Amino acid sequence: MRYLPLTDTDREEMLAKCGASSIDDLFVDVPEVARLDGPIRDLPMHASEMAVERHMKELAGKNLAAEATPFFLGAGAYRHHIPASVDTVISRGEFLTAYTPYQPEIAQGTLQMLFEFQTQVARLYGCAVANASLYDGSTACWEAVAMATRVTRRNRAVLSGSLHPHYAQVVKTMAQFTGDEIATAQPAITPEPNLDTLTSRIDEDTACVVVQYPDILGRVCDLSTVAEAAHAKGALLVVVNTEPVALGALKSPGEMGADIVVGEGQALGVGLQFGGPYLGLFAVRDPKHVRQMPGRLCGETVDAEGKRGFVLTLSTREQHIRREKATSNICTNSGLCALAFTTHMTLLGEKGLRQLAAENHRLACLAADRLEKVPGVSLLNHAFFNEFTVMLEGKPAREIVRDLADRGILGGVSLGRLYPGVEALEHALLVAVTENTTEDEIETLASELEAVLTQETQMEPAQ
Amino acid sequence: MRYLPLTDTDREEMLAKCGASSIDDLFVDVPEVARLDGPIRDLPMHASEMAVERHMKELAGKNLAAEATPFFLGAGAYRHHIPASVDTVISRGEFLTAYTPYQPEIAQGTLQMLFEFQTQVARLYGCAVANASLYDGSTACWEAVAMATRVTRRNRAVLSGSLHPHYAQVVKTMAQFTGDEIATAQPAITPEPNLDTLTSRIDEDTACVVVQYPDILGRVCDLSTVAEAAHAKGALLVVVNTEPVALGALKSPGEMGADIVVGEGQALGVGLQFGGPYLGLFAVRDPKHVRQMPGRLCGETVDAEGKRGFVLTLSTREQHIRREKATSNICTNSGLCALAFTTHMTLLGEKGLRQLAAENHRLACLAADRLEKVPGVSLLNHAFFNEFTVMLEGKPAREIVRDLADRGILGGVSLGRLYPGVEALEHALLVAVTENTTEDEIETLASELEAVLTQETQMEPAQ
Amino acid sequence: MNAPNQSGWKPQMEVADATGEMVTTTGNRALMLEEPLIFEIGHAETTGVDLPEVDEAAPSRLGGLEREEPIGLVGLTEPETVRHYTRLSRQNYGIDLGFFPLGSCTMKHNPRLNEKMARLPGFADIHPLAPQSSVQGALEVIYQLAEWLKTLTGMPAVAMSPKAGAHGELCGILAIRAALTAAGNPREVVLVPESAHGTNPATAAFAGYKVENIPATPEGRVDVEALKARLAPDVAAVMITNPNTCGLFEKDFRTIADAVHEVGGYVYCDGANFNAIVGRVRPGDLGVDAMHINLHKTFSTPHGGGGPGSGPVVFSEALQAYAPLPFVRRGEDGTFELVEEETREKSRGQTFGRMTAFHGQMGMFTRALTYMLSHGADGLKQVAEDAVLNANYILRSLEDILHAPFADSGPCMHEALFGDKDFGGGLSTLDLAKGLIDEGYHPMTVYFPLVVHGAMLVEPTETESKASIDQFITAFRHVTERALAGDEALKQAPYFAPRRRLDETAAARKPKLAWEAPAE
Amino acid sequence: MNAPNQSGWKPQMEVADATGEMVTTTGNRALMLEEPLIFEIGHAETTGVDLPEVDEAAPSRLGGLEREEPIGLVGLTEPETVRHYTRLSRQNYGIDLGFFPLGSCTMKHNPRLNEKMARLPGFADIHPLAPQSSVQGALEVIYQLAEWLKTLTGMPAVAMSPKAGAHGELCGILAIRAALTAAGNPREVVLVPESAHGTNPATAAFAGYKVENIPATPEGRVDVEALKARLAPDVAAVMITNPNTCGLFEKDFRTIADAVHEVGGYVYCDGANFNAIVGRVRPGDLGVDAMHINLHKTFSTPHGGGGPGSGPVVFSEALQAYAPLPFVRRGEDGTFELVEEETREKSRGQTFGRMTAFHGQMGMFTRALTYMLSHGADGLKQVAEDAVLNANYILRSLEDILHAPFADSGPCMHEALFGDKDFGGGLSTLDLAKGLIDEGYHPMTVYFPLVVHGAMLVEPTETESKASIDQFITAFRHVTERALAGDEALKQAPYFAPRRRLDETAAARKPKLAWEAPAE
Ligand SMILES: Cc1ncc(COP(=O)(O)O)c(C=O)c1O
Ligand SMILES: Cc1ncc(COP(=O)(O)O)c(C=O)c1O
Repeated sequence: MRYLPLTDTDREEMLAKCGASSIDDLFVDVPEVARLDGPIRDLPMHASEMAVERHMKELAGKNLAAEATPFFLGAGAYRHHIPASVDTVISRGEFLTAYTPYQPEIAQGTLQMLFEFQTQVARLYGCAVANASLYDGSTACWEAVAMATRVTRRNRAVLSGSLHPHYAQVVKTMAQFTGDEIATAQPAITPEPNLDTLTSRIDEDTACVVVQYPDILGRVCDLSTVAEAAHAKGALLVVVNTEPVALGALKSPGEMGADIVVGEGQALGVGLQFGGPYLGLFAVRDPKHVRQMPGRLCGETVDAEGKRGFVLTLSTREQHIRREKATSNICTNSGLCALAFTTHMTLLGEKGLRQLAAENHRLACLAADRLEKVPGVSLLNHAFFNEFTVMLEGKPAREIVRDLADRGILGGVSLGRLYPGVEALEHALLVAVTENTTEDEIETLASELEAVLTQETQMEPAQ
Repeated sequence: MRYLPLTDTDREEMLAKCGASSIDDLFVDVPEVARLDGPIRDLPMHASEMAVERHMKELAGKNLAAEATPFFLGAGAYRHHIPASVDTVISRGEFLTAYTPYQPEIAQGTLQMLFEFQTQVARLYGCAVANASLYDGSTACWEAVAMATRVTRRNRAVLSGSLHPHYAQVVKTMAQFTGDEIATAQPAITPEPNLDTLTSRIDEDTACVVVQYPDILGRVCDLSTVAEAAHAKGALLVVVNTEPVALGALKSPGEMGADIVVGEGQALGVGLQFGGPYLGLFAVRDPKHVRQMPGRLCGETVDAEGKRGFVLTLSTREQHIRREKATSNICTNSGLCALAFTTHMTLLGEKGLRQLAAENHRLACLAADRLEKVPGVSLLNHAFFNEFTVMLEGKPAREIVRDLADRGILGGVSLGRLYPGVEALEHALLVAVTENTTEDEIETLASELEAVLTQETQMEPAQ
Repeated sequence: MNAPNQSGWKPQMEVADATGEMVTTTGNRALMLEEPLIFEIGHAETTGVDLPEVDEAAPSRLGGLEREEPIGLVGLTEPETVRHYTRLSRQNYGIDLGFFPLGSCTMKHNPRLNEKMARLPGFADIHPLAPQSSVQGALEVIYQLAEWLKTLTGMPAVAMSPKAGAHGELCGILAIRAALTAAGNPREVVLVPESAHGTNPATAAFAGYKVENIPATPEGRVDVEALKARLAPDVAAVMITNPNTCGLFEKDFRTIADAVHEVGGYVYCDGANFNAIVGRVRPGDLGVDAMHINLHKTFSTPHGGGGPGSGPVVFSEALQAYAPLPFVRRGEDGTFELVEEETREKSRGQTFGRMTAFHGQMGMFTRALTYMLSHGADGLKQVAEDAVLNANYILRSLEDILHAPFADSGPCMHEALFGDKDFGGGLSTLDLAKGLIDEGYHPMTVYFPLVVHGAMLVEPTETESKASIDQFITAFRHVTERALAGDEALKQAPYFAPRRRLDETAAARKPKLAWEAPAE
Repeated sequence: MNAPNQSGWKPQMEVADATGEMVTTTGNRALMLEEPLIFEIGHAETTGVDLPEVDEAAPSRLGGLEREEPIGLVGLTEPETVRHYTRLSRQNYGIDLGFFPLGSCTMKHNPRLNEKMARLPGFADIHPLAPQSSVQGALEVIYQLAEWLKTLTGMPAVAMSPKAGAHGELCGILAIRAALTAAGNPREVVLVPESAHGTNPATAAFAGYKVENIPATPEGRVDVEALKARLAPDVAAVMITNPNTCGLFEKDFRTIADAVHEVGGYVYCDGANFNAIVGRVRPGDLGVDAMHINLHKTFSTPHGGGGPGSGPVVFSEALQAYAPLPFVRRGEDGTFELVEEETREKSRGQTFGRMTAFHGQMGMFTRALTYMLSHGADGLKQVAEDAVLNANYILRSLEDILHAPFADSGPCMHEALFGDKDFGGGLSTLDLAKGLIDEGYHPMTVYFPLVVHGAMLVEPTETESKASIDQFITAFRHVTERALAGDEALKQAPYFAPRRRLDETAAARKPKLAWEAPAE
């Protein structure tokens, strides 16, 4: 076994040292009922690297990689170009095979990286403090709601209808057990989100109002009024962002008065990976809320010789110290994804991020204009960043998406898949465009979409 | 420019420090005639990583990767499975971006690795000492001849007819300028190499006789008699090996009396890479010849505190000290390929190497037996390791190879390509089999070969 | 900003080395290199990418929300970036460097084939919402891995989406709560041993339960009688770690499980220590209702300095129906289907909901499946046996000089537990740990579990050679002797690490959690 | 062999640290780790691969040549292997760690995109003798790179197969010799400046020529008058490095070239220093007949601890026909053809032969082409300018305290040359170099070129930031002051490296070039 260094002689010598005559002697405490004689049946035996590689490549070969096709999917996961050096960095054994930095004297690499990461995230979000990462955007969203209930001692959260439905699902799932009350709504198919209906739902029992920016339909609008409305009622504004690149062009949530800003960091450094591992970002605008934050925090300090160094700090918030009184039960977070994110962000810098955002927006505008020209297609958004919603005549968007896939094009996300059973959204298609998208691919999408829309309806095999 | 850290402000400040008003002031010594005004014309301007990656992937896409097809090519380059951890090791920045270990105190990593490499190569070849690598097998072959002439003070080398033709070419090319005389011959298409004719060519002026083992036709035979014949005439025996894996099953050249053993190390750790970079191996059986060896040597010593350490040694043989009197003009060698080789060899170990060799031989025997059953195909070799020669009826082998390629099979190397214009070899096909070859692929080759041989001859497009 | 840097950081910093001698002007010590923060060497104008200049005139449809203020980010070119992170990495300890016996964390070797497979575009470059027909291979990976986990645990169902162990715990407790609620009463209490990992009580509390401690016996196991005595209709579940955090197998697990079931409660098993029994014992045979598996422990997906992890949860018949969405089903025609809200009606009608966006840690799934295929049923059994053998070898090689509270409780499982009894000169577990750092080791887990004074939890895993463990034992004995002898010097350790002991109190007193440009 | 290891190597080794204090029992110093030889920890029976057991009964067709004796190899499992080489790597200095101003070696950053592209199966997993129809993309890479090299140098032809610079030199001289031979007389002498790199005279001698030195002027350039005086019909060629190894541009290169051509000789230019002028000057405009280009310098293919390199050679009209095989030609139909012996008749009828098996360093070609496409014509020009600017900045920042023999010869090119004049206390260039190691730097090239006493050749390259260079200057000044002051401590440097100064004399006196098991 290529991964197991003990030789049979080693095993004999070591068993002897343990006063055991066979390995079974070390498992005596396992009750009879639970002992297995040989290796578990119905499972294959060990295999060579060559054989395993063949098997895995065969499975990988059954997937249509984004790089191999015109690609317009978004809805909370975006495909950006990741510089080659990012993988060089996260592949360094000292980062890859380290644990949570519990021994800071030999974990300064991870700790300084996290300190830089926290600073980048805080600045991107327009906040004072960011933590060292959570699992992903959706769980970060729930942690924000939970934190808001702790801060305000209220237990009602108002979710905007245009919050990513998976995120809303996660919040509702958690809340049903904590007894928190979650007020949700369906997204209204309007060119601009209707903030008045949202603010009107805020009352004296409201701990927080949760708004996505840009929202699930790709719409962007100024949230200052929501912040004011929330603050007026003593509630917090939680802003959710699923596309960090957008904040290289758009005003930050912090600037608009958000109290807690959470989001998905996958777009930078991490990649698509079929949905995980991703990167939960979590920041607060006001430092006074720091002690209510979930997750790890890295802080600056000095060592016995007065040299600057970094440590995990404020651990009294955490489960390993506070146990049932912890601000969250999270332990392992998304360390390596944070490293990928911060490395990519360092390569971009202020200049690169703004250029990247501009290029994304330029191509998205191009795509929106072009698709609008397709008969049967109308653009919903007034404003957007790199993702927008188009309404399709005729067949439901979910079938159109399948038709396009059959033509080797991943043309977008049908809102019908995200909102099963919601009539109003059946014909809405969410189209995302990044720097990875070529103008040719936009043209291809437009023409193929036209072809699909005009071909007479026919039943498609179930997805 | 993502690779150029200087900012414009930096440049201004630095030019000032140099008392230069513009960068041109620093190029004043370039004569007018040779000054270019702007960037060189007819070349593209700088491009983003994304754009360059697209371009290169397009080029890569125009090649048929071995992993994607039944593959039977050898003739001096063999496709073995390379464990994933080999790439992890050679990608370590401290190895990848280091230079030749001129400052041993901060190059112990490279130096100890080389010491281990030299030991592995020496033992594999059955020799006392191996050097720290040369460019590749063919140049190592010439260095061996040159060394033999220095040792024996004779200038005639006898090359076996079944030495790889590229190797023979390289030796002849070099010799035509050094005034050394190279006696060559064509390979005789016989089940076994005729050693008598070879030994009969050795005389009192012969510095060395050069034999390949296994030879270009995949044949193996005991070279002890050649060693004796050579030694009897005061000549050295140089044995060339192009498949190190073979020595996990076959007696070593050293055991058979070879004085200098050279070879190609590509088969372990390095991969195919369309022919380069490869790894030249060079070893001598008798330590007394060490001071006549070409290339770098790593040796053990101690530091000022008595700790064991390693350094480059016996440099007085080398160009940077000896200049025109050096044993070779080589400077940069194949360091990183040596690291890949030694890492792979460490993963194999004595046990793994022997298993690997056995598996190669098992599959090769299988293939030989199967191909012999194909009408119009006859096996030449009596003995072989993982490569053998088959004679094909009808069309020349070169056309058969193309026909097979058109069917998506890389069926072997036609000796006609290696020996243009040699009638006798026109119908010989060299077939290599490794652990990477599946029994299905062998079956495919057999059946497709049968199909090709039986289909009536038709003109093929020139290769 | 084009100043050499934004902070006035000076590239040189006179610093003496550990022994106060041999000053270098850079603060570097040969290959032990200092590295400033990116904000001290980067510029707002510098970038490591080549993208088109921003065209201010270009049409904008941002709804007038252009970001005008500087964001406050800095960039580095690629050469500076690679060097910055490489230098930082060299201030880190990882499994690749040496022995990393961090108890309860299973720091085993991370096979490089797994990394290679996870990077295949067919896995790394596919979108979670891509049409299912275009990602059949990915769904098959999830399906195959799920089958492995069910077979290895002897449980009928598994939820793949939890993102780490603690998330898995939540998933399990939520399923239990859902089942109890469906039965009419969620109940109030979850029983947790004192020795439990912090995530257990934190999870139970997060799920709205009151946490009560289960006492332990002197031999380091759950006090079955005390537990039985407490069992009542208000008890929703017990959360027990098995093998437990004292490194012992809970002999009476089955008895406990039966008792809990008798009062209508459920048994949650913390599977963080599954590595000790994988391939040898199926938790399903012990009466477990729900158990999370840390793929980043037992199945070797890399820890990455704190994550990502992956914490699938296996379920018993009783809880199966309440498992969260999504999950993968194989159709009659052999195609794979992702069951989401959209298709929920098809099954898991009573699902308690969704743990996360999308479908879980795919990148970890590919690695874990590669690991399982490489080891096979026989290899995994060997994994458990070698892990347990290594731990017992360490226990028996140190018990003569180091207090081993449960050494007489029979063989340990995959970790050996010690305490700091008899240390001289006011030295503590922390001092011993720092002494090990100088010797070239990552210390074991310290001060956990809480039930042992100055606890030291040593988990060697199966991927260490005997030579490696022998050297560790020699070093550990050496430092232990210094600790017993009250060697003052140990108080100052580590001496050779990139940093001496760091002031954690100062860090917490006035937290500096983000970089700020020093005032001019 | 199943003994813990074959050598009785003990895992612990009591060693004091640099200052003689703070002994660790392992010899490790926290992250600075000791590592034994594989032969001291490996076993003949251990392997890191899973292959079928050898079936002794299997049919063998090895002609009775089975290898019976033990080979003497040892194996390690993957965890041990990864750790062994990772620990060794940490005893190395590389560009990724810090500034590496090794003169004449152009240690610039190695872009990671290049590594990624070279690993694409379409490039890495193709056979050199595959049917040409199946490797058109590979042939196109060679063709495109050749076009870039010809355009950048302004030369009509290029030989791609040479494996490194020295191999390229040989290729160039052989072409010259072939041309002269064809013209009736190969001639006897090659003229080489004293300042030339050792490979130049070695190459000329290897090609059967007598080597004569060309004297240099006090300002560090070729003495044109002396050279002209020596030119005669027996001179086959001159080999001149430009920019030269003193870091200066040979102003009169064109004049020299004309003079050499007048007597029927050829001009070989050592292009190792092309980085200083790439994109700004075309050697073709200077009268060069042949020049090698180190792709592993100017075009950033990694040095890898000593190679591999790649040394294509560009040729003038006069030599074109003698270039070696093989080469790539583009057909009318746009397909690419590899011209080998087989097809030689088609052209290069007078080729002098073949430098190597197969077609050269493909793995380096893909990297170099990626590098060129990334930089483009504008980027390459900037490369030369920044490299030259950095070098001059260093020259002008140090000339006040360090002897700079050619500081008055005008601006330097891409490297700055210093000497050890005025060092106190018998200290030398070597001591200063070792002092720099403690400061965290790889020293510059020392004692080359030979024309300057205690030469120190500093080549920063363009991929260093000003902050990086400023810190280096500070450190360099600091150590220089110590050297001038005759600081005794410098004689013992380095103090913090994995090893103190190594005894090279002992190593050469009785060479130990392979490991041997210690006698029992
Ligand atoms: C016993 C135990 N339970 C639960 C956990 C939590 O797992 P995770 O860190 O993956 O959330 C851990 C991990 O440290 C653990 O050791
Ligand atoms: C001036 C000069 N010429 C020639 C060479 C030889 O090049 P290579 O090492 O690639 O053989 C070098 C490399 O060190 C050099 O610096």
